[in-house]
Amino acid sequence: MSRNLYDVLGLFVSVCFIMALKGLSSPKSARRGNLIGAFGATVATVLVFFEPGSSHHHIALILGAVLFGVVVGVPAARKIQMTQMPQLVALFNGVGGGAAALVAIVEYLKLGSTASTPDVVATVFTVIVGCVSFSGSIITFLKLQELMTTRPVVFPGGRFVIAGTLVGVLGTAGWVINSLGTAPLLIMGALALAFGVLFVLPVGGADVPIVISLLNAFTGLTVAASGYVLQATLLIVAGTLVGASGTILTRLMATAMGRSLFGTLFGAFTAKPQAISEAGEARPVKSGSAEDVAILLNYAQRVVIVPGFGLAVAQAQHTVREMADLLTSKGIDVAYGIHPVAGRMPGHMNVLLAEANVPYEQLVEMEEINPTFPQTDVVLVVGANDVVNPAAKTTPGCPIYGMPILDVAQAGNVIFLKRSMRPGFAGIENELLYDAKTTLLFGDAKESLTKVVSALKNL
Amino acid sequence: MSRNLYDVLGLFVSVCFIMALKGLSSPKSARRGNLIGAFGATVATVLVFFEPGSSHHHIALILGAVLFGVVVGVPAARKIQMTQMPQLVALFNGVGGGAAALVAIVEYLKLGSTASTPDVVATVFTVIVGCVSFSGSIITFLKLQELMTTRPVVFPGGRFVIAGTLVGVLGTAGWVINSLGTAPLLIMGALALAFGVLFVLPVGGADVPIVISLLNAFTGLTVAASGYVLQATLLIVAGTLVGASGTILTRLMATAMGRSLFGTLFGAFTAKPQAISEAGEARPVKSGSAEDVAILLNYAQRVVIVPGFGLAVAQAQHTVREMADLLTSKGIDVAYGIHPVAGRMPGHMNVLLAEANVPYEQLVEMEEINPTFPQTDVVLVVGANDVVNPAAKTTPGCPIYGMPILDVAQAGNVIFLKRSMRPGFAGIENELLYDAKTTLLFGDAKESLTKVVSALKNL
Amino acid sequence: MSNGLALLSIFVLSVFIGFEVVSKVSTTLHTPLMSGANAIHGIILVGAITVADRAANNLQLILAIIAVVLATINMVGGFVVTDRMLEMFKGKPRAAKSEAGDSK
Amino acid sequence: MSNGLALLSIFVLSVFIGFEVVSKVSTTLHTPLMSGANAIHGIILVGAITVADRAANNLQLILAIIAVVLATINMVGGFVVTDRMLEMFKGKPRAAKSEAGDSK
Ligand SMILES: NC(=O)c1ccc[n+]([C@@H]2O[C@H](COP(=O)([O-])OP(=O)(O)OC[C@H]3O[C@@H](n4cnc5c(N)ncnc54)[C@H](OP(=O)(O)O)[C@@H]3O)[C@@H](O)[C@H]2O)c1
Ligand SMILES: NC(=O)c1ccc[n+]([C@@H]2O[C@H](COP(=O)([O-])OP(=O)(O)OC[C@H]3O[C@@H](n4cnc5c(N)ncnc54)[C@H](OP(=O)(O)O)[C@@H]3O)[C@@H](O)[C@H]2O)c1
Repeated sequence: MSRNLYDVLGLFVSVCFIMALKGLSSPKSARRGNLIGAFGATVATVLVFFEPGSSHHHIALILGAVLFGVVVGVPAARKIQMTQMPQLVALFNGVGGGAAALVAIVEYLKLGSTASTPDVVATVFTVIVGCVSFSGSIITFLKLQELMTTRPVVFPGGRFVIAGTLVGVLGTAGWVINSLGTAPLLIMGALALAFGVLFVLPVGGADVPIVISLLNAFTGLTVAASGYVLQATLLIVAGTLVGASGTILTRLMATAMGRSLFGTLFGAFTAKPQAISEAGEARPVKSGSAEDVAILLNYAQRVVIVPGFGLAVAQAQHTVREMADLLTSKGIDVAYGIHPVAGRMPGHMNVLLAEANVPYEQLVEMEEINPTFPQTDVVLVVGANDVVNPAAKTTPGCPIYGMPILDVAQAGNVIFLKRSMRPGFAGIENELLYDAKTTLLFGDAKESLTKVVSALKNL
Repeated sequence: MSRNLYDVLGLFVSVCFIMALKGLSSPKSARRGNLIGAFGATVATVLVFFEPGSSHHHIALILGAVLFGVVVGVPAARKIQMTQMPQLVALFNGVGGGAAALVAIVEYLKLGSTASTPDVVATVFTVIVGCVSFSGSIITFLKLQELMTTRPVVFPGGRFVIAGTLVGVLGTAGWVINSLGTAPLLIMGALALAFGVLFVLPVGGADVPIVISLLNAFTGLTVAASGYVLQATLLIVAGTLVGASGTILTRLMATAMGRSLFGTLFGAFTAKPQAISEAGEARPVKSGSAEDVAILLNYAQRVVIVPGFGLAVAQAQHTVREMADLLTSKGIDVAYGIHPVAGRMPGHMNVLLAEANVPYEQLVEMEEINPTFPQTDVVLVVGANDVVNPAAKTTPGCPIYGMPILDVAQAGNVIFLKRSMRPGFAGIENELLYDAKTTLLFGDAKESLTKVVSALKNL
Repeated sequence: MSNGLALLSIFVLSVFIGFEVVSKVSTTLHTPLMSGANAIHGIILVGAITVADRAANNLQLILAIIAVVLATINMVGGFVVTDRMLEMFKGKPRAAKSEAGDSK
Repeated sequence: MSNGLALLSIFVLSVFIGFEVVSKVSTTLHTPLMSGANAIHGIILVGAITVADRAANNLQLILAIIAVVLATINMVGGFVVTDRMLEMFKGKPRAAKSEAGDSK
């Protein structure tokens, strides 16, 4: 293949990626956008084997490696539960960062003494950021998968350790750039990996998606830097696109969760170990039976359902819809109040309820539903907790303080479907559970809802 | 100055232009955007004198020419009446196209036999499109300035002449590319100029702004092509930006006016000379005095003012606001119904009324105000005509057919302030003038309004 | 990377930026935007000056100098007229109390 | 045009495109967008393959091959998981009558 043709096809792939991001930004075209991106990536992958000047020495090995990657990646992506998608994205981001770091390491090993300074700097940059992205993503994965605590991990003097590590990374980077040795590179890589871990540890679980998005943008930048070293326009364009859009997206996500990006990231430097109340205090609560709940619902004029992470865990989306349909058929006005960060990823609830074909009009965003709570008779909170926790308004210093919440306390009655008195993701007590207007129906959300449905039918 | 520094500064100017367009796309930042663009352009102009390798042979002459351009351009831009801005923009666009064509001609004269084909093609492209943009813009200027008829100029067989000219342009272009002669170039240029004229002549006055926008995009593309020939990244970026955004803008404008872009452009190939009714038929109309109008207004609950081109001509924006304030102080609900293409440029009415500090809330866009006309007692049409002409709905084939209009006929009473029975810009009769619910108050809008105001005060 | 590819990439990317930046502009701003874009293509002035600087004979010089004049008019006039248009929008939003600048 | 300038220009223009394209995305699409962007940076696969092809010794080859595996997982898995997420949005708008796909 001629160099010109190869280059033009590379540009074509860049355009595919732009179209992909464009498509992904609008609900109508999102799926097509993703397919365009996949198509472009496929073209690029086939194309690279025809790059003018390739040696094809290791072609079998390379093809085998690609095949192996496909065999690992596709089933993982296919089999995963909806509720676990965010951690899978974190993992994929991590391996991408790892790959970029490895590519840069190999490039580094090849750099002779003739290498230009910008090339060396770009290589070193890629190694550092790729390592941070790799280890940081692994920690976010562990947090989301609840293989480790979702609470901020803060230890005394932690901020000094983090700052020290960062200084160490930058110092060794200078050394690496000057001496071009392998040993300094390894030390630098290890420090960068450590920094990735330390940087993510103090982030509270609720802020984890923001960090994933940020690390995603980081990985994009490493890819762009690799493109610079390898003189591959495609990598520059694709990596920069991801880096820039990822930065914006991170900011948008932080805004949607009512967090400041700065606070999220540098929380580590300011956060103090917090006294968070443990779950299950021995205080009286009002718990009810499925029949009690059915009666409350049956005589309501307007019911708002607030879904949360528990709905996803219980896979109760179909049952909740069945109940909503039943209520609607009785002439009751039903809506779903969707908090932007209910569940474990932004839009989680929309995705979940769409799966159950809940009518689009019934999904009402937080800003719009909040003013209607005073006119609402019953709010049914299905497996949600943090997103309705008044502590976000009342308790300065608690991990969710400042996050906008669904103001369900304004409604006539609040019913919680949950399994225990355990707190939600942020690990903080919810005073609303003890409120006089609250009724608790303990049990798995799907089972509880099934019982409520049959009770409703018997009324 | 080193080449690298020069190039980076050029890139900086490109970024300024991107920021300028971004800024111009949002009301809050529009003015700042324009200033950023002007700043970038100034930097670039100063910079080019320091381009590495310039000979500076003709520096005095060049500086003199720039100075002369400033002396001509700035006062023209400063002194012009608001109502004449669109034609000034057309004129500026034309001279820009002319400049691009001249630059390309000089480049062409320098092309040796060693010139690469892409260079020659780009040069020839620039000459053609620059010439079309130049002559086309001059015709739009003449139309808008009403130095020639605003109606479509269509003559029998016109479409064949146009198509023939286009074929001629393309044919000579091939000749020019092959032979690199000066004579063929001149012939080609002349044909391109003729094509520009012929292409704009059949466009109806109402569609002229769309054509200006299109020619603007054309000029952008010629600048990009010049950038390619001159190897100047800045020109490529700036020209392409204008070309691309101009294309989108043209489409947006066409949509806002309810026209199809294709129809506007190729109308020439389908339009037949139309029998357009001449103004001033001898049919009875109901004309009233300023006192009659004041009484109608005084006893209304809700009044909608529909401003049009006549308001701008009469410079009656301050008087209309005075009247509106008076009505508001009497407890009457007053709003302005803003048609997107009222006046002679999109947004003309917003600009004009903003000048008189009309409260922003009172300006209501067409889509929002239309449903309120049935509840409106009096509509006061101040120097508007086409934008309220029901022929747009009822008379297929008339020049404005299909354009969305302000549906003032739904209101209780309609008052027209105009000077005569002459039709509006599109040159078509307005049946509404003869309607039973219509009252006409003849005279210059400002004088009429002044009389109405004093009549209102005396009531 | 070949020079041609670089120019082509820059062109393609600029097309996307041009499309994106403008695609959501409101009707009110159509004319100022057109006028501002019009001023921006006055940057052909840079090309005209370059060509004038390199003019090999009087014919070339004369044509180039005319181009410089025209381009300057386009650029300078364009920015000034755009600014005048936009000036009128100023002070319109709620922030501006109605007393401010009531007099002409 | 110098190579460095070309790369820099391409970088700068891409930054603007990245910013513009994403700036108005709705909350609902945040995760799929993140996931899709994540898949796109899997294109480092191209770099990994190039580096593997040029590997000068076994160490380099092994590292590059690991990079190929990781990058493939990132890219392929990323697109598949994004598609799965988006699949669930499908059929939601009014067009979809409620009978379609009620059963799981
Ligand atoms: N959306 C995102 O982007 C995102 C990402 C990461 C983190 N977060 C954070 O996650 C939280 C989301 O709030 P949320 O209110 O949706 O969830 P949450 O606060 O984590 O609460 C989930 C609730 O569901 C209950 N639950 C779990 N499994 C259940 C089952 N099978 N049946 C019934 N109930 C069950 C749990 O109580 P029991 O254990 O007592 O049943 C818990 O109270 C926020 O803190 C948010 O910041 C959000
Ligand atoms: N906005 C744009 O972008 C744009 C650009 C170009 C063309 N156009 C076209 O322009 C038209 C705009 O519609 P329009 O309703 O605003 O204007 P119009 O249809 O041109 O009508 C203007 C009216 O104002 C009257 N008039 C003129 N001077 C006056 C004065 N001093 N005092 C009182 N009345 C005066 C005229 O009648 P008398 O002569 O009897 O007084 C005429 O009926 C549309 O056809 C549109 O497509 C729009």
